[in-house]
Amino acid sequence: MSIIKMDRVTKTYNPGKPNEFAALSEISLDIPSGQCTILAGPSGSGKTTLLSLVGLMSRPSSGRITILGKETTLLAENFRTLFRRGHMGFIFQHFQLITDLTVKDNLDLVLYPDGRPFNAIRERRTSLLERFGLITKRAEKASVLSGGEQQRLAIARALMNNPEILLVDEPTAHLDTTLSQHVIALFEDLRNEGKTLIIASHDPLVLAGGLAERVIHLRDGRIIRQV
Amino acid sequence: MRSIFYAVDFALKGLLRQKTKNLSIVALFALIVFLFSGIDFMSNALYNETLKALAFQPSLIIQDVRAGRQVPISLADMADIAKIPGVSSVKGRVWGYYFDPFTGANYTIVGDSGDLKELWDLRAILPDPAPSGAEPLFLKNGEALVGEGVIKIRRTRIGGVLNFQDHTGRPVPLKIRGTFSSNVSLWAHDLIVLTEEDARKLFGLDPGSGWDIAVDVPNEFEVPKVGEKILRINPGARVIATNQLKRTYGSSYGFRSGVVLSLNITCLLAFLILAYDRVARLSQEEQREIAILKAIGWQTRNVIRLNMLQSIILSLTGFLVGIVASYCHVFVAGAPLLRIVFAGWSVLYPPHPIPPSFDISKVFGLMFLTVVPYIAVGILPVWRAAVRDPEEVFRA
Amino acid sequence: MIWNAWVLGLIIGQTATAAINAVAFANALRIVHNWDTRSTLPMQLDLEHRSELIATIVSCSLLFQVFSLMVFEITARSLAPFVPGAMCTVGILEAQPLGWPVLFIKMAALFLYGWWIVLNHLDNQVEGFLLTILKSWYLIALFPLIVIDLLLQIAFFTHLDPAVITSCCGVVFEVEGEGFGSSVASLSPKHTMLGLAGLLTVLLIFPLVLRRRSTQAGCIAYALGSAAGLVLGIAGVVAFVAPYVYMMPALHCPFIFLDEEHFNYGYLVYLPLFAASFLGTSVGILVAIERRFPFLAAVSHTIRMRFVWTSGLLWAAFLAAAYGPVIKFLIATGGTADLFQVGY
Amino acid sequence: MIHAKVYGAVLVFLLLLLGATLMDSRVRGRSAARFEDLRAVSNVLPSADHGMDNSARYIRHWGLSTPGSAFPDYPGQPDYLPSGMMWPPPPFFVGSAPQDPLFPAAESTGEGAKR
Repeated sequence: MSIIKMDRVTKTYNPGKPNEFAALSEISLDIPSGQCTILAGPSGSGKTTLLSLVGLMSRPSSGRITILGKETTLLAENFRTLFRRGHMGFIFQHFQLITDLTVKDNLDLVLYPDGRPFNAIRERRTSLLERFGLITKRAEKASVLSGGEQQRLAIARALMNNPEILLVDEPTAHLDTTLSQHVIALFEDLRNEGKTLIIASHDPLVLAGGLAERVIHLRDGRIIRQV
Repeated sequence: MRSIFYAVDFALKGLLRQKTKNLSIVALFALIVFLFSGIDFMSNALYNETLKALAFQPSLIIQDVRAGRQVPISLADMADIAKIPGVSSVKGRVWGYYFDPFTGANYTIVGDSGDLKELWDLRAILPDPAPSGAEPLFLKNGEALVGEGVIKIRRTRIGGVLNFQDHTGRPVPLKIRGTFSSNVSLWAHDLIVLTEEDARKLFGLDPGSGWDIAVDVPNEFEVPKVGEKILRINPGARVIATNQLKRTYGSSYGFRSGVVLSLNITCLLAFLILAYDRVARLSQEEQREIAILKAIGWQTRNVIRLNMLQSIILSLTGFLVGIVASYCHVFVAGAPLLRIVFAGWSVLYPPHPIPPSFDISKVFGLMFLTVVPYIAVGILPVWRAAVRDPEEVFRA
Repeated sequence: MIWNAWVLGLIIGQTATAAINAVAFANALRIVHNWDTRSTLPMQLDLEHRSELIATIVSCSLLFQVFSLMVFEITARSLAPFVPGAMCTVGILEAQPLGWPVLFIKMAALFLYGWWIVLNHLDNQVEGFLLTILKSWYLIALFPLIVIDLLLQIAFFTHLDPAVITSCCGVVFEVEGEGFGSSVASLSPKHTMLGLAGLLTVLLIFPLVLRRRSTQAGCIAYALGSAAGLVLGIAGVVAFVAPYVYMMPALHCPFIFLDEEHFNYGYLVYLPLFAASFLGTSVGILVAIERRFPFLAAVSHTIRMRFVWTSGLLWAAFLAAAYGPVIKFLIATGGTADLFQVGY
Repeated sequence: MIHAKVYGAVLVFLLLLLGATLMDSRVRGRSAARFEDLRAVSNVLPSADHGMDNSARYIRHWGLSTPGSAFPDYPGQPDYLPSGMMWPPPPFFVGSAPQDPLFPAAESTGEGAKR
């Protein structure tokens, strides 16, 4: 069953201006539920743009994107945000943690706009912190964490809203081999739990592992190969 | 509801991260409110005091004027004035000021030989045993009732003697018969009441004239008509209606506070520019944080609300601090910083701070003047920061 | 011209409101010009963002307008001593032909902003921008009102002449006198009391009925009832609430009891009255929208039922506030005396 | 949540202070002088002298002691020195009541003569 369906999606930045730039062109994709898909390709090939389109962070210039059976192309921004909050977790390339805040605040933030009871937020947060081994660091600022810890925190944050789809951008870019392997193992666990993962990476370590069911190679905004 | 609570919490966390900057904004805001409210408090309280002091004044005061200067008025017309319909009482008043060269103070001297029973009840201490009710309470020649301020500045006591000089230099000794209770010291601080005869002697005033004539007209609507008739009797006189005094005082205070406030508008504008700056030029870091919030599922609305909340928290805190401080300054400490604008200069000031005049409607008005522009100025930049696409920010 | 701190504050605050509304106005124009929900151009996204800005501005404006109305009343009251004949707010409003219009424009603006926010709330619940164009046109129509409010207000204060003798509440709301105010004040207190109580009872029972069987017609009836409630409520304030608060049968002024002297009791009466009638009439607006956009019916229904409930509670609060002084008087006199009986 | 609670406490404290000032103004504003006392004093108390142009004018009472309050030459002149203000008072100030005759004596006598 396909969870994400892209139909001839094009993304052009600054259309009609001299610096017009097509980041993606005519992408058609079908991503099945419960699988791990890796977007591979050199930097500038459109991986991140594709992720942000899937993650509803930006809007395609043409084409259609259907996620979980919902046509999202023309959705208003606040409904896209709502949808993202309900169904997707995003792990950014540079972790994008709010470094001035403590670990637990970084996690709580995700659930604030929902206005859930605070106990529910705390339970969810504690279970995630325990799972990722950050429970002892919960009161420390995110800025003092090591790279591996920051990555785990970013993953925990993406899981706060219990999403069906996890979008991951270059998860191992800032980690050494041991840590990378550890993170890859975490992703495997998540996939085995039934989450749909889409990972953008050109790290051979990620590509080589048995993590991915499917690898999509991108170059210059086009799909050149699917494995 | 709960999400607003979370938003408040997060807004506070955000503000606390830049303690110095935000605390100084609160302080500045408090200062602005302090300036604005202080002036309003002061002018209003003074105006209310004026109204109180004028409440029992006669409806009309008649003065005689020659060459634009006030001169003693002849009391001969009093009988004619009393005959005007609507006039309940006419009184020629002998009173004036006495400059005391030893202390540099001016006293208000009132000559009154009437029944001072009511006034007598205000006495603080009397050397004589309290007079029995049957006995009329006239002041005798050579005796005086004086305000507390006079006693203090002359370093004397009840039963002591004040030595004054009349206009030819002859001494006029006055024995202090009693003083006024401190209840009325706001009004009677500098007052000296003596017999009319003594007062005439002190001022060198003929028996047939006084300094002004007080006319009581019980019905307020008859006052202009009576005034007109008085002018027919004595065309050269100056007739002053108390009602008009009240209005003039009112616009005088209003005008004064208006002038000072207009000068303060500059402060307000400068402050608003600062406030605009706070939200308009967000640092790279702050923009990234907003982008993160949006990326993890905050709607634009939530982000705008967060920023507005921060503005509201800053301005409300500053507002409350400022208004309370201003109240303490004006009504508890006696407005040492504003006195110069509103009050005159005199050696003999009443000791008490001004009785407060302050109510909840003032709070609303001041909020409209300060909080509303502050929030309004932030809307546009806040929105601009909140609608940026997270992707775009991350890429930058 | 009269110049004091209040006038200055009012003009500054109102100018700030008008300025941000000008921004909203410009953006609304841009939206109605270029709006195209099928477009994927960046411009459309930009317009969506701008509609968010307008929503923020209008929400703030509503808040400011509430302040503005209160401060206008306070300002007028504070100026009363300087205009001969004026004893309270009424005297100042009477002193200038612009006085009452400014007050009414301010009140109208309050309701119009409120309804806009209701529309926006509804629009935000449903995907597809059904109401965006409507909201923009609404705002474009609203903007001149705000500017007129500001200009009239400035004109009012600059042309207020302290030398002109005006008439005050004693004359304007004189029983058996001339003019509109007098005719309201001359309403029989007893009949007004009964009429208002009757209407309020209906408005209180309505939510219970509507909860069982909510129909669009029922909601429109409720909205009309609420509008009537506002009119009759104000008439009631003039006819009997005010005299009972002052304990003076001849004093019908609907402003003096906003003073500190009467413990600001007026706010207790007016706030629930305005809030209740606003929510009540909003129900009617929601029904009108439902008819035009059937797609919104489901969401609109939940919203309007909530409004009906809240408004019912507010009507109850108004009932308590309006009849409290009457009941207090009756208890104090043992129910025998009549305040309006001559000779009491 | 601790921040919101602490700030809530601060806000409540400030509001209490504000409430205290309101209470204080009610209590002190009303009890400054008893009504009867004031009337007794006012019976002999003259209002500020409208003709004097030295500092004695200012000692009557704070309320009456503003430089603009007493009338040097006519009621309502904002300052007794024409150069004492930074700019001239607005026209209403001079124009409203003060400079015109307080009561239109000349006109009414004229009317009387015609009759």
